Amino acid sequence: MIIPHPLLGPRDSQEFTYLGDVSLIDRPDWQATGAVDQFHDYLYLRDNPAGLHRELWFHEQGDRSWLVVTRDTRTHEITGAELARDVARTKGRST
Amino acid sequence: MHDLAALTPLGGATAKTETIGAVQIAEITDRALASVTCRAGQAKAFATAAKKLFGGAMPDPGHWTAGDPFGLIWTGPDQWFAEAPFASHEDIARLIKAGLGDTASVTEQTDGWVRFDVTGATVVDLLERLCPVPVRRMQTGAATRTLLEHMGCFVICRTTAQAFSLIAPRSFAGSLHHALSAAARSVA
Amino acid sequence: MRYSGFRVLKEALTGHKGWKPAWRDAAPQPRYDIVVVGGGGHGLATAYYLAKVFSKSSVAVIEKGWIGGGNVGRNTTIIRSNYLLDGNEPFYEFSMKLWEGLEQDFNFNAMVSQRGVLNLCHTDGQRDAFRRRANGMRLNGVDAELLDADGVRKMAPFLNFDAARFPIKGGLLQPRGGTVRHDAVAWGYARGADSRGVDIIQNCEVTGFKIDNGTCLGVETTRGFIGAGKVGVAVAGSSGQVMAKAGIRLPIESHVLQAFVSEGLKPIIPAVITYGAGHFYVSQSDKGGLVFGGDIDGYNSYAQRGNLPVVEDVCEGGMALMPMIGRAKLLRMWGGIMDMSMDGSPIIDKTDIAGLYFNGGWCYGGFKATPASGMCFAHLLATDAPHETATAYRFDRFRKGLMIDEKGMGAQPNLH
Amino acid sequence: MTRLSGGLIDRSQTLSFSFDGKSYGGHPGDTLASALLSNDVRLMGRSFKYHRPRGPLTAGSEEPNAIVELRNGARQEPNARATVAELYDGLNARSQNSVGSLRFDLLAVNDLLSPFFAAGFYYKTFMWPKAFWEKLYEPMIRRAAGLGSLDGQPDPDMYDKGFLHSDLLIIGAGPAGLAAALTAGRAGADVILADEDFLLGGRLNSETHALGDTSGSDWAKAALAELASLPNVRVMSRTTIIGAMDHGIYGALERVSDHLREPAPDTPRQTFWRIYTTRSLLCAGATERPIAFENNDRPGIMLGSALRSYANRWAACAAQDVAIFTNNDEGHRTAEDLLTKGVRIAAVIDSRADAPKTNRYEVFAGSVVTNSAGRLGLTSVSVRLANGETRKVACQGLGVSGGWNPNVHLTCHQRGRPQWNADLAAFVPGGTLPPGMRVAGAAQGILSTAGALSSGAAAAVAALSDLGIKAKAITLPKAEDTPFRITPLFHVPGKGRAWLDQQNDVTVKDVKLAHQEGYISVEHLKRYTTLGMATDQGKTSNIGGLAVMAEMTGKSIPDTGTTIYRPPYTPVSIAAFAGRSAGPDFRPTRLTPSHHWAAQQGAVFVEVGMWLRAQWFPQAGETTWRQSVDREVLATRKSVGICDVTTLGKIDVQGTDAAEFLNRIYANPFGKLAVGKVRYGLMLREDGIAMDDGTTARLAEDHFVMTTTTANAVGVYRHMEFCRQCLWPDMDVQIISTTEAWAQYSVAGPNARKLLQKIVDPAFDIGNDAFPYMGCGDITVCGGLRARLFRISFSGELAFEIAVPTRYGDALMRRLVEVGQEFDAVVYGTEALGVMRIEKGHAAGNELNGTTTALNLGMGGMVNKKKDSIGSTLSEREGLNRPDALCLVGFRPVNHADNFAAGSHLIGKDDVANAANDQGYLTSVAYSPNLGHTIGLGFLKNGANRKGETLRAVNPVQNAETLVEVVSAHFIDPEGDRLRA
Repeated sequence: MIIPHPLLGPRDSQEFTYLGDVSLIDRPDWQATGAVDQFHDYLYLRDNPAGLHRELWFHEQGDRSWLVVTRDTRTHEITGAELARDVARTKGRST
Repeated sequence: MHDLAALTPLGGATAKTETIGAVQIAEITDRALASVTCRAGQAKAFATAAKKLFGGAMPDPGHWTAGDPFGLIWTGPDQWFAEAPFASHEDIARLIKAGLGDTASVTEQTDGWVRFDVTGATVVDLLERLCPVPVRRMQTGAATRTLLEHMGCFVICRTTAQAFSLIAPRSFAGSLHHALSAAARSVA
Repeated sequence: MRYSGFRVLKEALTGHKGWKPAWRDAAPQPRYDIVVVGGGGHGLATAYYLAKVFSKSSVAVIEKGWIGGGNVGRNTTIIRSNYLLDGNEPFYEFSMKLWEGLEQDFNFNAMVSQRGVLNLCHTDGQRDAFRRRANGMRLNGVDAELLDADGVRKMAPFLNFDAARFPIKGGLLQPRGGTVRHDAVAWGYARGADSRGVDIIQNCEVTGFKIDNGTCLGVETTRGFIGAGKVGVAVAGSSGQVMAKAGIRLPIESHVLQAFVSEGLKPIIPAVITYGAGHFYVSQSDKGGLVFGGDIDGYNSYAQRGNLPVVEDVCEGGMALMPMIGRAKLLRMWGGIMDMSMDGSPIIDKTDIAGLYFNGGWCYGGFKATPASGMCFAHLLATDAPHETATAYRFDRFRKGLMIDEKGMGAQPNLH
Repeated sequence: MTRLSGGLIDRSQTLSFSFDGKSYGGHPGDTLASALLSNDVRLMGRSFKYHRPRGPLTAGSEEPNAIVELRNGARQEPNARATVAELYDGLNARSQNSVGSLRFDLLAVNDLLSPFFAAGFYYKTFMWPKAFWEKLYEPMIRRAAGLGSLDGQPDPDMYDKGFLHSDLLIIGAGPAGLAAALTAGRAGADVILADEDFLLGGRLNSETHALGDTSGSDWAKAALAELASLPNVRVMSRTTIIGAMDHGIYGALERVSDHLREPAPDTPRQTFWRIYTTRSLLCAGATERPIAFENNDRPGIMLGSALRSYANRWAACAAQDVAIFTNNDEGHRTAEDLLTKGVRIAAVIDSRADAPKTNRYEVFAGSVVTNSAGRLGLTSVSVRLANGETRKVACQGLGVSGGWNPNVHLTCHQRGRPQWNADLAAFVPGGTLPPGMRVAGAAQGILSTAGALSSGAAAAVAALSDLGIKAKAITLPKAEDTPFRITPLFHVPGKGRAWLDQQNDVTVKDVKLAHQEGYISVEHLKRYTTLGMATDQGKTSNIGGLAVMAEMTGKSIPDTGTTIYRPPYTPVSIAAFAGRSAGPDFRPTRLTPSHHWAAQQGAVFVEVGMWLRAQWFPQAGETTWRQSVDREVLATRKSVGICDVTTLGKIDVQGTDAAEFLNRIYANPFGKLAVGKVRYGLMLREDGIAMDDGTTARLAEDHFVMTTTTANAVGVYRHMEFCRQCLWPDMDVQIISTTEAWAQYSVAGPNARKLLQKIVDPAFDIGNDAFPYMGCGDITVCGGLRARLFRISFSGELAFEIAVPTRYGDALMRRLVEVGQEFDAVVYGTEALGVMRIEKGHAAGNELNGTTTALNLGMGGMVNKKKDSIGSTLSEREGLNRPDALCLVGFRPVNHADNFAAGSHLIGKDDVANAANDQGYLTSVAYSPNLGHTIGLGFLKNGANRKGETLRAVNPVQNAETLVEVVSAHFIDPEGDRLRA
């Protein structure tokens, strides 16, 4: 596969390490009530869609960026890639 | 002055150079290296300080720039490697940190890496057998890290289709050299 | 109609006119006591045991395509019960015992071949881990042997002992492990279930579940509504999709696992052999092909196909371990969709919806588990209690911190 | 000699080769098959099940019958297709799968017993007695099955890999591909033109049509000459595009040296290319298909197109008298070509009532071939004429033309489904093609030469316009443009066996039986009968099988099903996929700074991940590893020892939020760690399981250096980047690995300080007050070399780790050894390191096994609950906090003379050894030369409260069992006085 790196253009996916669903960015608040249940759902449950999937790839053999790639799990077609750090900010994770 | 003798990444007292067919593979040991990372919220101050210290703007993603004494290589978002002559800049990290202050985090990298300069008529044929980046299309000034025979490795185009630098973690020196020379023989 | 050597002889002499369809192509009835969703190995085995062991007379298997078209026909045919953890080992040994009597039981030659499974180790740490595993197997009454390098050399002299990047230090051998003709397992269970009255309904895809205040009353399908007392879902690879129709999220990701077969060769590899320093395992089919595989591609996929990096990685492992196979040619490659669970172990459990039961999350373990999975799922469906060897395969083990993590990789499915 | 006139072979040279021990002559340009045919050899192999005599059916890579073993010894290649094996001087080939000789194959008895070997017979028998399967039936079946054999020696050849990038990849260099390449090449695009053949031109080299005023092959030659002159075009012959993978990546196998006796020195046998292309154009042509009839598999019976190829390209013919059996006009083209070459045409049997008439040869219109005769080769065929009577036609060759199947294979590699074209009676590309792919020429179902040329040029223009490159179609020569007429006929009804899959011996009867038994879907049909599963991947058999099944079900062929194809297009040697990463080069090797020195000392090395580390240093007189390791341990604890610990991961952590960042990724707090101090840190995964541990030193308020275990260095760094970029994107923290920048050595033992004082420059006080336990700082050594000193200890001794720039690591090691002589300093390896950490009770890889919590490790108290940290919350789950949770404790043999092994399980003294009574297991075991007995670490249920208890360490797999006592994990210096000395 080829990952369209937002800074470096098309790159062989072999340069990357895959993690999984972008929801892994949404780490719950440790002080929230029912935090254990929230962490359980966060860490263990997946939508696992057959279709568009936003997922985390690490450019381990490249520039060490974490990317959020949008890919169709039925065809492997990739329709977008963003820096995960920017996605995290839009998800309100700025400290 | 201390009295310890240095060893090259390949384990020799002096840098190794060999010619196979139309390519020359040279172990380069006379460059000092440090990583420079712009700190959070310091972009402006860093740019100013860096321009003053390095005499130019930091290179864009996928590129490197030559300079005297500092060459700069983009290595990641907000992160670069700075290279300079080892003889004059053995303590490169301190020198750069002094110039950039709190606008950047600086880490000595000189001995973390092995560098081979590969030059000659068939250098592209050689690299085409080793790494997935489009070396044939790389122009002078291009620099990127990729995977080469299971080794993470910077591929730096010094002269289009003529001269490349390969920089990999130092402990891989022997295996990287083996890969380069084997590929060189295969395209010779 | 019973299969036997005599029958083959008789039919041969009478132009094979007497053979009947191995199973009926049944049409759906309005209602069954138990509907098993998924005509793969696990679903068919479940139906077979429901009929045979639990005497259920009103059972249907519904399959969106043709039976046996999923992972039961897309795997590398290995059976073994060399597991480390107590949550797994008794279950897989139960499965192994069922394999050992399976062909006579369902009167179909699935070519169960107990030629041995040899896992190689290449470091002292691996050897210690194998010793722990082997002893765990023994304590569970399972056969296991620890081989040193010479023992491995005796068994497989063609391995790379002399010029290896990672030297072979020994191996864990399970003599009773081996291979099975995978398609025959689906066909044998289908034929056995059919002959005991189970309706096998092909080309019948589930489009939804009829759920009435927390109780499942049946399934909506492309061939109409089918009422059911109980619905058991065993649709490896599609688990997430099917259960989503019941509003259930699973601790599962779907990943593609590639497998490969070479051109036919005269016998050269005796047992199943797995490399401990790379991703490569291999056995030789009775037809002569080297059947081999390695790691999953590592990204979520429903595409039933993979990419070159894994093909190359697997062949690199092969050439590191047994460079004699270099000139054998890879003939076919294919991909199967694995339910990769969050701890690498499966789930056989009730759901929060009454009357809806789930069987999935088999990761790579699905084929070898087929008989026990069928028996245990049948047990759960028939008695509402888990089979004694499957008590740990619960949904809530993650919430409770009772993971069954053989590889110790944690909640990252593509590492199991 | 049946060598005809003309052909594209070089008659000026004769190449000698041997087949089954007999030597023959051929010419450059020949394939093994064409050379054998020109030597009147038609019998080249035996079929898989019935061991029927077989000769070539085709002249290409779709060949099911003529497969042989090529070369001898370690280079022996099984299942090589004689039809594509390029002839070279000294080629040595042998037939396969016969017992006895090829002519008198003992297993041919199977053919007589064929009624018993119907499809799937083995599923119905061989079940009794149960034990006989492995002992009798299976070995019997395995011996009979299989085709060629491997020699069993390592493949001696070398294989390359490579990566190419193009705008347009053109697959196939026939008329369509060449027209496309010229069009795109002249437009200046980066073009790769690949073809599996060694002579490019495709059917242009096998047909007699003229292109303009030249022959097809001359036109192809001229086109290739121009392409070779274009710098932006790469022409790759002997290169098969084997697969269309995701996002425009294609796999290509280049057979660099297979046409040579053996590869030249340092050059590969084959190169496997990964081609990245924005557009691709499939011009792979079409494959002719046979018509099944009784005994249609005899040597001499070939595809009509193959007869033409052999005659026109290779000047070879299977026979003097040839008959033709066709359902379309191609058969007549074959007859004409052979006539011109002086071959006698016995008859053309055309199944169509409206067959073309001619007086140049006899035509039986509306007739079919019903049977054939000839034991080892065709002697005659039986023909049922239109009027119903049967006639015998004597012939040694029969050319069968059943129509063309476009080579749609690559269009299916991403699961696109071909569509039925009634005019061609064949499947053509359809559904969704791989992104960026177009199809032209015969592969698209355009069967005329003119159509191929124009569709190729047009497709190239269209592909380039996608990329914004303006291209103009080349001006095309005038070429053959006859419409294709066919009346479908897939098999001639009859009583006997009519072959569909010739290699796997699948007949029309087998398909009918599969239908009768309910194996109706294509997938069931293939799997039950093995139709299309042979080395030719069903290229000549799949459609025939489908057609028969369609008859049975009364459905149309497309309604009965399609088969989609998977990579590889043709089989690929496993070695080619591996490239150079084989044998000792499987993975790169990482060397430590002291490696060269250690090698000089005769150290024994051990693989640790990709690293090679010194395991121990044998000295003169030591005969066992234990002697060396015991010496290293004792000397270290007695005086001082040195160990290269460079492989531990080192991560530089900087930034104003660095301390807070560490607080969040470590379970224990780091905020208050003073500058110049080091702290042990335990890192958890989010699920509360221990991920890694190590020490982290604070070099400045905003600067830390962290160490990780060797094994987890990469994973921990990845995890930290995830936390930094994805969880807390605006923290001011920067990290970078610095593992290899520093050579780091542990100096441990009562005299560690004394030894170091010999090299540390006087300006630096490393006394206990100035440099206490867990202190760190920048120093200089040996007269001014920059160094870092950490007072940390893995061994439990007074110990330091000293780091210098890696290039000086070798010299520093030599210096330490030199100045250490006065203290009898030793250098120790990983074994001694392991012994000492077990003596001290430190957890390592065997304990951090991915399933253990802080609680299990006896560090539950370290998980600080006053702050957020990865893994803290989920570590609270009940299952991870059971009262009987496993706990790391120490073990020693009750009888000190006894031994036990890691991996033993723990069973109550009087309990039966079974899973139910399993109390835990031993993780790390070593002989302690200091204590004089074996010691071990292990996990024991509720272990913390069971000190002093006696248990059995059982090791049934090695028939061993030892009484052990539960003790503290800290066997040596539990109070830690030595550390602080």
